[in-house]
Amino acid sequence: MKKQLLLTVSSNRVVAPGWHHMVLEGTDLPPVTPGQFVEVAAPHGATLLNRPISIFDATATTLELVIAPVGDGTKAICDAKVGDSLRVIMPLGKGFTTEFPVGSKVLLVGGGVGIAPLYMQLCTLIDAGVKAEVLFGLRSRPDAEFCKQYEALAPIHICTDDGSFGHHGLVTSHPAFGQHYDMIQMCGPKPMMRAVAASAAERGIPAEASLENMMACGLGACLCCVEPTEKGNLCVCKDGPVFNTSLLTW
Amino acid sequence: MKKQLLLTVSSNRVVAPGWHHMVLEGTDLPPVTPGQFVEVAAPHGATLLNRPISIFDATATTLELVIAPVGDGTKAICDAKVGDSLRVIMPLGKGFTTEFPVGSKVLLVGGGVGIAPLYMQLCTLIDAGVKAEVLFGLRSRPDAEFCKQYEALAPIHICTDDGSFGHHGLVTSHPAFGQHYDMIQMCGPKPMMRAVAASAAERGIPAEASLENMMACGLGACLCCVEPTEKGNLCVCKDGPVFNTSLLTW
Amino acid sequence: MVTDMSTQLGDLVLSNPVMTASGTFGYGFEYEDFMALDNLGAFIVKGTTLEPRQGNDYPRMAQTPAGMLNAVGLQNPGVEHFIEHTWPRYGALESKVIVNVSGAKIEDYVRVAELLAPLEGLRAIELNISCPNVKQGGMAFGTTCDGAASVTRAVRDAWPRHLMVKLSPNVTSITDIALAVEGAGADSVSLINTLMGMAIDIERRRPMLSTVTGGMSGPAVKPVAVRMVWQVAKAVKIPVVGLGGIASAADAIEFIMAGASAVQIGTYNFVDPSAAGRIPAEIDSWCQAHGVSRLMELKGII
Amino acid sequence: MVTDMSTQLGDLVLSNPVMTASGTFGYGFEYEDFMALDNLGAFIVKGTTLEPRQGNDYPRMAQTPAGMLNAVGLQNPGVEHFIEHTWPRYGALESKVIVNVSGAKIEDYVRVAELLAPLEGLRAIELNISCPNVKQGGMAFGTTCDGAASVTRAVRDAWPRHLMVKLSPNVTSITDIALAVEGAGADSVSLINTLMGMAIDIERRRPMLSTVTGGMSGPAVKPVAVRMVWQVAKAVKIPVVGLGGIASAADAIEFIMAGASAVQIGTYNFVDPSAAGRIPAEIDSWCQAHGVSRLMELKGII
Repeated sequence: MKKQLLLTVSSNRVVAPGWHHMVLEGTDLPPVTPGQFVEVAAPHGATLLNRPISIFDATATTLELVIAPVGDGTKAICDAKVGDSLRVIMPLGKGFTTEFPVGSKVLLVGGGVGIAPLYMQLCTLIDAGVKAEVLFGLRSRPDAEFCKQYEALAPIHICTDDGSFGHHGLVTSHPAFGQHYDMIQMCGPKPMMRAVAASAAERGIPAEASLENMMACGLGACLCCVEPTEKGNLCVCKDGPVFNTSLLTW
Repeated sequence: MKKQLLLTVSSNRVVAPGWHHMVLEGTDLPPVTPGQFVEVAAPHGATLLNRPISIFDATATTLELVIAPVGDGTKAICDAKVGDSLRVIMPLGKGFTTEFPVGSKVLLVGGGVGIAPLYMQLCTLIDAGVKAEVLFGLRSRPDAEFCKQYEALAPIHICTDDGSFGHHGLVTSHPAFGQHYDMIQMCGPKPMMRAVAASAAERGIPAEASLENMMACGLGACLCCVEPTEKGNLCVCKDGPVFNTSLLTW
Repeated sequence: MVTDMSTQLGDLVLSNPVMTASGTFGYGFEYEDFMALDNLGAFIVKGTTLEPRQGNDYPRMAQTPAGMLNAVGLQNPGVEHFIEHTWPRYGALESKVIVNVSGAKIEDYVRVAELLAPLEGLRAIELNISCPNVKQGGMAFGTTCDGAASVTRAVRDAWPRHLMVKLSPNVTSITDIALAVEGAGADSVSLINTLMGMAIDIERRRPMLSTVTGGMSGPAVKPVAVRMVWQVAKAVKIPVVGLGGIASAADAIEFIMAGASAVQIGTYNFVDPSAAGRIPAEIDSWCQAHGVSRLMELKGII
Repeated sequence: MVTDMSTQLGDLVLSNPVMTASGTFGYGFEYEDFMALDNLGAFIVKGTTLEPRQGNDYPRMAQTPAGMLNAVGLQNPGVEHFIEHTWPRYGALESKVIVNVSGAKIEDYVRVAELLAPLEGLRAIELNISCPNVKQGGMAFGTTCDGAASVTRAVRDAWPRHLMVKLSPNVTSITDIALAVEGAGADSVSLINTLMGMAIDIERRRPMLSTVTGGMSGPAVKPVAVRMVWQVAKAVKIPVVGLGGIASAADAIEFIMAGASAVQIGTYNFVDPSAAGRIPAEIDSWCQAHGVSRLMELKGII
């Protein structure tokens, strides 16, 4: 069941250039599955519409987000101070597949701040006995610092645009990408996800991609965030944000 | 010369129920005459238009305001924290007459938060050797606490609506009001000012009233804040806010 | 409720005047986690056309100052899908449902009305003659008196119960259009639909919407909507349903004072999904605090 | 300026396309503490009528979401006062001044134009056929093609230099009106004037404006204005001057991309009195950062 809650900011730290890691606290937060998102109301009405933010991690009393302040709304959200209240609607959408036979190999591919929703997914897969690995495309070394949390859980492969850390180049050029997996799950810029999906399809590997079309309601009511698919226009907010790439016509 | 400045909040205290005393600091604040006002931009764009606020006191480096948070704009301004910046346009309008023969008797009549612009006027008159007295109409005792600053300068007469302090009733029923003065200068609710003006006119005492019509620009450009006068519609922001009551047709 | 909140749109009696606007509330179910749908006076479901429609290409929305633009273009699974799959789910809520009927040709509007007519629990339809986001029909009907009257008259003959007609604000005289649809048999008018607007992404040097122009809604349009409701309510005898930027009980009361017999919450459903369900109680509180025992006493007092 | 910021409205060459809108900038002097008026491409002074006018009763304004309503009603001291007392003060700024000409009857518009014609330094007038705040004339002329064409043609015969006509957005087809005034001899059109709106003080149960309805302006209206500029610029051959909610260089560029040859800053002068003087330099910076050497390259690229 979706809820609208007033949560309190208990931590708000810049963890990489332009990335805020924010912890919100409350009571009776509804259960979340990895890959779902929340809508956060911009403080002071900075934007009329709430901003969709993917969930980094969540419990019954905490919600962790990683936010890049790119527009007026996300900037106002990132300006929130410890102790401020934020209005949050959660959980929204359909997340990643989490049920795999024990021992399955799953690759999680993240690009930029798109690595955020993969953290909760990684935790879930590891708990379920899935052999998960992580492949991230980042801007440069400081972003990689934030990835220590993932590294503690699973093998991690990092590419940077500037070569300042790990592999220099695109995720699709990383040796780890060429291995076989039972599933690739990803979140990041569309060009990256399209390239990954194309390669996965060629190799017969199923893939899931988390999209982030512009949305208004987040509930499947306004039909603004549609993505053309084999089943017609589907709502990223309700039918996604995670789609099997075989459905997508991008 | 008018200036638009970014000033820093150095103090913001509630000094009576619903009254914020705010001190703003900056450099090269332009000279102010008593009764002039400023336009303050509401933080976070809470209102599109700036809010006109009368000046409590000012120096070349400080601006003191007393603000009642009654609308969205003044509420956002009163929410400003020490260290916040506020955009201020100042000084605006024409203030009270300050030049009188030494020994003249002037009564300053304030109603509610309208006492604010009378503080700087009182200081100026006292410095100039004018025999100024103060007559305030307030809600109740806590408002009177704030008036200690005036009391230190001149004889003060206080009326309260609830009788919890001073005279119980309207300023026009206070014994001090019946004395003779060379000028009455006032700021407060229109009904109070009209009653004072009528009585002053009967007794042949010149009077000045500070008006606060709704305004947009504060510069005499938009012609929104007009007051009908013997000279036609005049701008409260530019031709006022202080008018000789003989001009007013209210 | 302490206040008598009821309102009457001709023969259509509502427990309270708060509805939700078509296209902002899905089919209602999307909001069930956030309110009891029964709290609403009525809810108007997604614009329904004869054939299924995929709507316009993405991008379909843009944020604007205190508002938004949309160009959804009537995406919906068609009237037959609605009748077979959606309608049966309403159960006890049937009496709260109003279907927004859209189309490109008069015959299509009529056919949709004919197909809906057998749903006896469906008390009202809202005729959308003002959608700015479809190439044919839609707003074209709503911007001339003849066009508005023709489609209204044709549907009037096909639809036996309450017929509400939703008007476009993109006209020189909305009162002329309102009088035309009143003359053609409308039981009520709802206004305003969206103002036609546009926004450009200057960095990419292209329009924000795939359709270039789209419909503007949200608090930004409220003054235009209040003005038009006031003008139309003075001009017609049928009830007026007001919408455009309503975000609070105070906004709803403003429309009622301007002459509206009921109101619709639209874009604000996207901002606070519980708002529409809460506003009736907030209006009740306001009335109690202001000594108003029957809300409709306030109707048209301006 | 590094960028070539110049623009041409037919025979009227401007150093840059940033003007200020009539009614929001007084006579210019009110803003001298906040900018060098010479930074502007032009400034359009207060609506000027044949006779002095006291305008409408107070209250004349109300705040609305991301905008405001006004009902000033053309308060001004009349054209003779302007010619005798105001015009002589402009000196070197004469070439920057455009006078907004308003009236209730065609003869009045014509007479004002005739009286202004001898001011040789006055390069242009803007004909206000779209003021929503006067009982007679004003918007009435602006909402029909015949009305708009008649007043334009009459003034065209009386005014020898650049004739800009300011259009009302409160119409079904602003392109039809624009084509009508183009046909009647206008040298350029400026749009949009205010959207007619209304707001109610529900506590006092009365309208916020003494005139009940008034003109809405500010960022809220920008999407409507951009849409209309885009439509009109595609339809007419004469230059289009865009206004409506411009608050930044980005907004100005948006209007230029939509087809405007120049822009006017209006309500935002009330928010930040230095904005209009700063925006030309900010456009220049944007152009430099985006490799645009001549601003008008961007005109109408949507």
